[in-house]
Amino acid sequence: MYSYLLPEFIVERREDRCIACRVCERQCANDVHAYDPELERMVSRAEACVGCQRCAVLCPTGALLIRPHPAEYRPNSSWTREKLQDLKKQAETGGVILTGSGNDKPYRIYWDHLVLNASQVTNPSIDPLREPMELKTFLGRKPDTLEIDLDNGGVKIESALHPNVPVATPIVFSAMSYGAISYQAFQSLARAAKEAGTLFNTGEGGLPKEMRAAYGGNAIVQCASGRFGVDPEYLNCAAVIEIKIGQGAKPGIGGHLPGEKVSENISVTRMIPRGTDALSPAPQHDIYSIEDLSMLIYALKEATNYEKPVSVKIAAVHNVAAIASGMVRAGADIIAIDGLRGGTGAAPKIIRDNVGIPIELALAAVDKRLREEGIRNKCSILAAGGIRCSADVVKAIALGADAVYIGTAALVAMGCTLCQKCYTGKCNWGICTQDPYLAKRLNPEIAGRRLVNLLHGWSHEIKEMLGGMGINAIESLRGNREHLRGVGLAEWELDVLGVKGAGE
Amino acid sequence: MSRFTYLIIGNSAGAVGCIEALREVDGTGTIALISDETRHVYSRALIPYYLEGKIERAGMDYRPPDFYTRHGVTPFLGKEAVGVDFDRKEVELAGGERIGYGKLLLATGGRPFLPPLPGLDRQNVFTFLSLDDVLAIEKALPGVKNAVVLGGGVIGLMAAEVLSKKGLDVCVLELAGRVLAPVVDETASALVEDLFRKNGVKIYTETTIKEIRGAESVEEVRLTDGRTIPAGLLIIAVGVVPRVELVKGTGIRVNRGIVVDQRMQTSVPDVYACGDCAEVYDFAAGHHKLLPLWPNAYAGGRIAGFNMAGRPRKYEWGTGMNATHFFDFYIINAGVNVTGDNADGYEIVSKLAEDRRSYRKFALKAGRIQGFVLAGEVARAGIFLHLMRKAVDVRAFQQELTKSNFGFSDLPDQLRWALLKDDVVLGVV
Amino acid sequence: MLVKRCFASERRLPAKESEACGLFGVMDITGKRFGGEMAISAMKNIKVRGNGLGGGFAVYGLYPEYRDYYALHIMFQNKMAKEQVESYLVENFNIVYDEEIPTNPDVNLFCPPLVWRYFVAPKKKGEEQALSDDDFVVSRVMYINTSIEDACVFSSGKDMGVFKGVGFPEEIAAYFRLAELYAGYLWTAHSRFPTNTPGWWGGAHPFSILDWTVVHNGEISSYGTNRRFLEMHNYYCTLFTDTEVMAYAVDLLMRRQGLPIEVVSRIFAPPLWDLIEHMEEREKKLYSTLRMVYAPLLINGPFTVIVAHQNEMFGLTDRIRLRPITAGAKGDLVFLSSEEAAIRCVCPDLDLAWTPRGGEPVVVRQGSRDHLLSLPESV
Amino acid sequence: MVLGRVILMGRVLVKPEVCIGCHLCEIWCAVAHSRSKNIIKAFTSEQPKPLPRVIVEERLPLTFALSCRHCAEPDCVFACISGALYKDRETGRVVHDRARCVGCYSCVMACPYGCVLINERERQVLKCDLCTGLDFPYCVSHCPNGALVYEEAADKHGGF
Amino acid sequence: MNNLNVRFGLRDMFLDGVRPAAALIKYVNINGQSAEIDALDLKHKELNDLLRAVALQGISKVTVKNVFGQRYIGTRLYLPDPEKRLEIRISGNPGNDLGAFLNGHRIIVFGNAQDGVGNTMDDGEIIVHGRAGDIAAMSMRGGKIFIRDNVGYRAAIHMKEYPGKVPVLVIGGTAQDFFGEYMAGGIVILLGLTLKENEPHKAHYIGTGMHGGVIYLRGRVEEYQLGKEVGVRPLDDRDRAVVERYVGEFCAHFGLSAGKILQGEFRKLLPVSKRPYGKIYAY
Repeated sequence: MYSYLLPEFIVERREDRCIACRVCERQCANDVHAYDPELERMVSRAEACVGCQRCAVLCPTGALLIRPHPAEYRPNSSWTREKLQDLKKQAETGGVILTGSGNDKPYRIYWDHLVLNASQVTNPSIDPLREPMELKTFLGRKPDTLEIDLDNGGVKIESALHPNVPVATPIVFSAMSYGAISYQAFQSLARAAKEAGTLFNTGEGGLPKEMRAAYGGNAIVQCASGRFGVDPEYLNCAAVIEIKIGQGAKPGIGGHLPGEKVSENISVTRMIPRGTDALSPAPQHDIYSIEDLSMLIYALKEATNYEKPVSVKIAAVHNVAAIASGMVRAGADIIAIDGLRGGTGAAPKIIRDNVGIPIELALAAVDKRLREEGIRNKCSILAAGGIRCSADVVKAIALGADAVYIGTAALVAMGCTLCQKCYTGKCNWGICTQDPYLAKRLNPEIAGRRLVNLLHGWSHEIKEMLGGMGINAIESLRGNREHLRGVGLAEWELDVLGVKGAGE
Repeated sequence: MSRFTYLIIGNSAGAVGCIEALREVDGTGTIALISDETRHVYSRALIPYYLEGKIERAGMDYRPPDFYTRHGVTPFLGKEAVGVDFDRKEVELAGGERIGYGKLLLATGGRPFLPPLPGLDRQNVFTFLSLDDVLAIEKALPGVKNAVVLGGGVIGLMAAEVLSKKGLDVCVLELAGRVLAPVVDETASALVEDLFRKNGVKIYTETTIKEIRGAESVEEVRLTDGRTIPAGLLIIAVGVVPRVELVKGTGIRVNRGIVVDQRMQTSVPDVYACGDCAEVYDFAAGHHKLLPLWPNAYAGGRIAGFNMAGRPRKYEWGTGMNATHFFDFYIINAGVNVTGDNADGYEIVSKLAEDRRSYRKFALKAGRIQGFVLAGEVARAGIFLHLMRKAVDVRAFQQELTKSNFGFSDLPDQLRWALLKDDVVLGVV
Repeated sequence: MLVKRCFASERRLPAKESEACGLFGVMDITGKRFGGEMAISAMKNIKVRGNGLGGGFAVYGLYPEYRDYYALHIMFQNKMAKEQVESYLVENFNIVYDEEIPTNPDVNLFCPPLVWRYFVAPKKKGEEQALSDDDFVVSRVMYINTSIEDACVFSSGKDMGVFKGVGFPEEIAAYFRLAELYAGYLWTAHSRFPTNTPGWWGGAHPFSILDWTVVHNGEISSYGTNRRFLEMHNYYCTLFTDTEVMAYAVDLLMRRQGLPIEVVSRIFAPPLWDLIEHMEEREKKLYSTLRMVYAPLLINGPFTVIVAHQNEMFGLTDRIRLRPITAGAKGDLVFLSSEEAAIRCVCPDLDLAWTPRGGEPVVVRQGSRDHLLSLPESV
Repeated sequence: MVLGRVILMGRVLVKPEVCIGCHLCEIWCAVAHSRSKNIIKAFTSEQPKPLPRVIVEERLPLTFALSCRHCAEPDCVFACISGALYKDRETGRVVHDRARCVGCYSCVMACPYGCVLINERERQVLKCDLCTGLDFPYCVSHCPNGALVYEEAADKHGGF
Repeated sequence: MNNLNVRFGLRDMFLDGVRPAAALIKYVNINGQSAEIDALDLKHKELNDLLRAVALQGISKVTVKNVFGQRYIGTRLYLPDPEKRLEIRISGNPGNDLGAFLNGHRIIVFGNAQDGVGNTMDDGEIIVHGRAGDIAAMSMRGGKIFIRDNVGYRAAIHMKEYPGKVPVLVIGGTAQDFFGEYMAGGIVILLGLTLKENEPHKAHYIGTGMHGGVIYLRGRVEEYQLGKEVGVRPLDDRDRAVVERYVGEFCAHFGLSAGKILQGEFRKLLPVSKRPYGKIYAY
């Protein structure tokens, strides 16, 4: 505990409702609540509270109210409370301030400045409840043209096709590794992806052996800088292989999974010694340049007999369009771009909050560049980082994405409240922890169902929106800026997005 | 002469266990029951509670009033069986009436042992086993100020507690060096003796009655140690002997009790026995012996019932077991009772927590619990009986056994889930 | 400065190109001239290091008959540009000879421009008399490249020339008929893997200024710092590539300031402070001072560069060797390449093959065996 | 005449891998067996305080709730000296009739699962009645993590 | 000048012009259980297509000659039968990522290897009769690599181990900077046989960020050449046994005698912590 900090949250307990059942005490990994046998009532240590709301949600009598602590320093627009608190923490420890989840700073969210179109009079909207509405999407490289043999009375495709992977809905679970998240959370994602006919991403934590047969077909397996858990079987059991170069929450830096989280199962799954820090280096040490990326892409294709699409994931950064073009030329079948608001289990706050660019701009720029260079169909684009609802999905697709990655949204579906304390390993919701006592709070059956529900709900909403535009197949929306208009955006922003202003 | 598929002599736990088992298997066979008491089936184990006033007379009934009719049983109450013709498969009642059977269960129970004491014929000298006993005691109580209980066993001490609560000055006499000697060890005995003393009951050990004195009614008893103690009431509770005279001298094998195999079958075909009159298999001891205890009687009757109905099952359930309480103090014990000398060399795990008046003791052999005593804190005692019955090797966690909140969580993972999983049995067998 | 001249704001500057590449260089230290087969085959061997969006060769000892004249290789997108350029040339130079550079029309390349070469001598007037010939030529080349639309001077040295274009290097070589027509004592070659620009002819490498040519691999993270420093010294970066910056930096330090490559390499790839700490006092002072004075020319990020000019070639990687280089020697031939295999495939029985330490230059000089100086720090 | 067969109607089983040790099953069990069925009243104003019939065993990180499994052949019933415990043949439940219980704890001695609990104040025992009279066992419907399941038939066997 | 810009599609430098395996038969010569491939002019994929084809045919020994830079040799040998083992003998100069993701085969190189030897190798053996380039044994987590001569930068970077798998890298010569960087496991032996008597190893930043595994280093090295996460210890008996075993194997591969090598002075480099960066954060 830090000495000079104001508590972040205040714990208010309605004594007339509290029955001292101690559920709050048991549910709090931060030891905020305790039963005082002398007073015969519950007492709280607010300074330890992270505001995860677990106690408030589980309190059977609704006796708890957790809210931001009202105590304030003297208001100062420059030296905000957050800046002061961080300063004090560093003064005390000399450390790098860690945080979890995505960037929470008020950068403009372009999704909220884009509006969608609907058919009126000149063409009909479609009712997705009655009429077919197709969301199926293929991820992978497409040839420019097909060579077709019309002999023998039938049509035979002569072209060798690149591997493609279909998803039933253009929403894919973003990379969250076993180790960063609990086995239960990891399994929930896998289950949900399988049930919903989409994909989940192993992140850089390997795919536990026992899950490979059942869930490999819905897995995007990552090959990242630490090469954790990468063996030929892992690569070959998957649907897609992803080279992770960067992550939106922390472009340009690696990751440290602290040794205490490296349990026996994680050790074997990641193929590292037990109890040892799992250090993901910032770069992949066999990729210091674009032609090295190409070398790894083809190494992975070689390792899987050219049967799997290879995705390359980067953080959205300044010259993202150029990089994306290079990636496609280097042989990437899918390029995944993770924007400024992408989440993470742990990142230096200074990185998370200051590095990278918003996904909306990055996506539009990449799509434009690839089209200009005539190579857009050589890859699929997965957009990630801050997709919060189905409208964001639709807008992303209209800006050129083939599909989106959702990470934070999936976590929230499982129970996450964005308390941003993932890095402490004490996730009270059992998501971002390896403590078995906490991890079992996440029941994969329940969480898996919630995720499937989320996908169903969003997919349905997407169909409604498509129907409104008079579109009955998602591919007709892809890159279709005609269905977007900007509101409240500057000229340059509209230019980057390639979108007209509303009314134009 | 009527003939029944199943005939039961006796009307207590064993009989009920048998009837209920028979009806789980055989819905049509006829059942009859013979009892020399005229009462609806009642629980002899409840007589202290009745005397204390904790339950009403109706509360003594072991099963609801419609028990016989619901189970299709023809009761012959107030009729004493006086003989059995195994060849003709008939039971003769006093008065000559004969009842035929297909299968016969002897559940005749036990009778109190009465030592040959001078003055036994005085009034207000009672045993403490039947409802008749307790009704008589109840009647006698108003005129009595003090009582002597001969026998410091479970029954004697329960009687003493009740009488003490009724305001009598009570004195317990025990021939052995301590009360409850056959049931628990010295430490537990001492806790109990202390408890009784604190509640104003005198306990004299290593002595017994030499003579019962009084004009018509008992007035005092003279002890072997020469003392004389006033006794307006004398309860004799020095044990129970099997009621086997019905078959003594017939072809049926009788030792101290009727000898049965693990299917509860006697040496005579189609004749079964259970309860206090039988010598049954003790899984803890590994041999047959008298286990005159309520749960054993019921379970024995039940196994007999299955076998009688043609569904072979073994009796592996029973061992010595007691759940007793005196004042606010509970004791549960089962299996062998290892006393201070530990002649058989058991490994002992025990803990006495005087502040909590709690004593736990486990006797192990080759890592298996052979017997245990929980005194004071008895919650979840059945888990230990379960571990005993399953012959679980407890060495891996034996130090945990003495925890007052011992539970399945203290077991190794695999064992825990095996125990919790495999047993949840499966309808009828 | 360029920024002022051509763009309203730095915001409007085009994005820098980022790229990566395969490199090869070979030199005969006796100055004996040889054909392009080795360079071409080596580039073909490391084809996967490029992506067909650019390839090129620089050849030294190319025009012995015109060795005293600046040989300008110029590409034109159209006739109008050519007319414009030629009238400018006539104004500023004496053109002793010019011709279209011969090409093989059977080689199918994408949108080849018209490529012409001019052998010229400066025609200095007035104040310009004070300028050196080299500086005069540089300024005229800069003018054409920044001010005349659709034209690009891509080679301007003496007795050397650059051939480059959009395609894989072996295609460029075939297009310009390098194997048939030319010989030189030093060949460098480049296979380009741009990440962001579609290939364009002028953007292919080698990059040259006068007789300095640079082939380069890697993306320089310090580009912005380096460029702004060079602009301060009146270099106009028009191509927005790392290579251009490297070339100007070499020109500034070596040609204009006269520093030897051994020092220049320590400016580009200085030792880490950690290691300077452990040096002897004199060295410590030298390296500390170099780092202090030339901090803006620290080339940060991954690079391998092969720089050539008359009678000299050197290879250098960044100080933590994020990009590969391998040197090889066989008799009088010295090779530098991104991959050993590229050398071996043209010279299987090397006497020596070695990899210098990061920041340690391999200097190949006519008439010397200076390249062996890098051996002790190599593996 | 009663039927021959014993029916196992149901019981509450636990999935220990998702039991989070919150003890809400105990809380709601107590509520289900309170007079008011109102959690706040039950704990703040009812006397005696309602008691749960399920217990949560803990040896962290392991936690699991246990309650009567309504055995087909219930040892507690065999041991009961008063007939207070019986197997209801229609529902399959092992029923405890408080009116007849004398508090001898023979059932405590006999229950292999330790699921007959002691009410010290009343000197009686307590056990799960599957929330007779309510819609559904409270412990199951209020378990926040699906760790308790009401298993209707004996052959499914998803938990412990 | 902008008009010189051209739009240009995508040319696949790896796959364009790759011939189907059936068309490559002339490059292979099968003789019973063994085969010979002439790799001259074969593209990366073509060579690997052939290697896979011969492995699937049941061949257990392949000699590949005239190798000039073909990459990924051995990578495509994750075979349906996981027990199947191939021995590949290479003469020439194999390209980058030799044996990347190698899955239990044996590769012997008669010549120098380039960068990325045994990259993320899972199992098997690579023996190089020559030197190797940068990042040898990067992220290797099983199997053994023996390099007769020197290695370049970042050898053994992020090598790791886990229960049941401990990779081994033995280098006969010396190494360049960042040797053993980020090591999380495995055994690395650096023999320094190419150094002159008393010449120290030149690598700096040895074992930076090391948090597992062990380096046995024969020869001199100054304290400042080591990363700050590294501790130096003398060898104990168990260490000696390990060193003897693998130096023995090394010598057997290259026809050297172990005795003299083992007489040299060895020291053991160990990580000082399994959690080198545990304390740099403010929680």
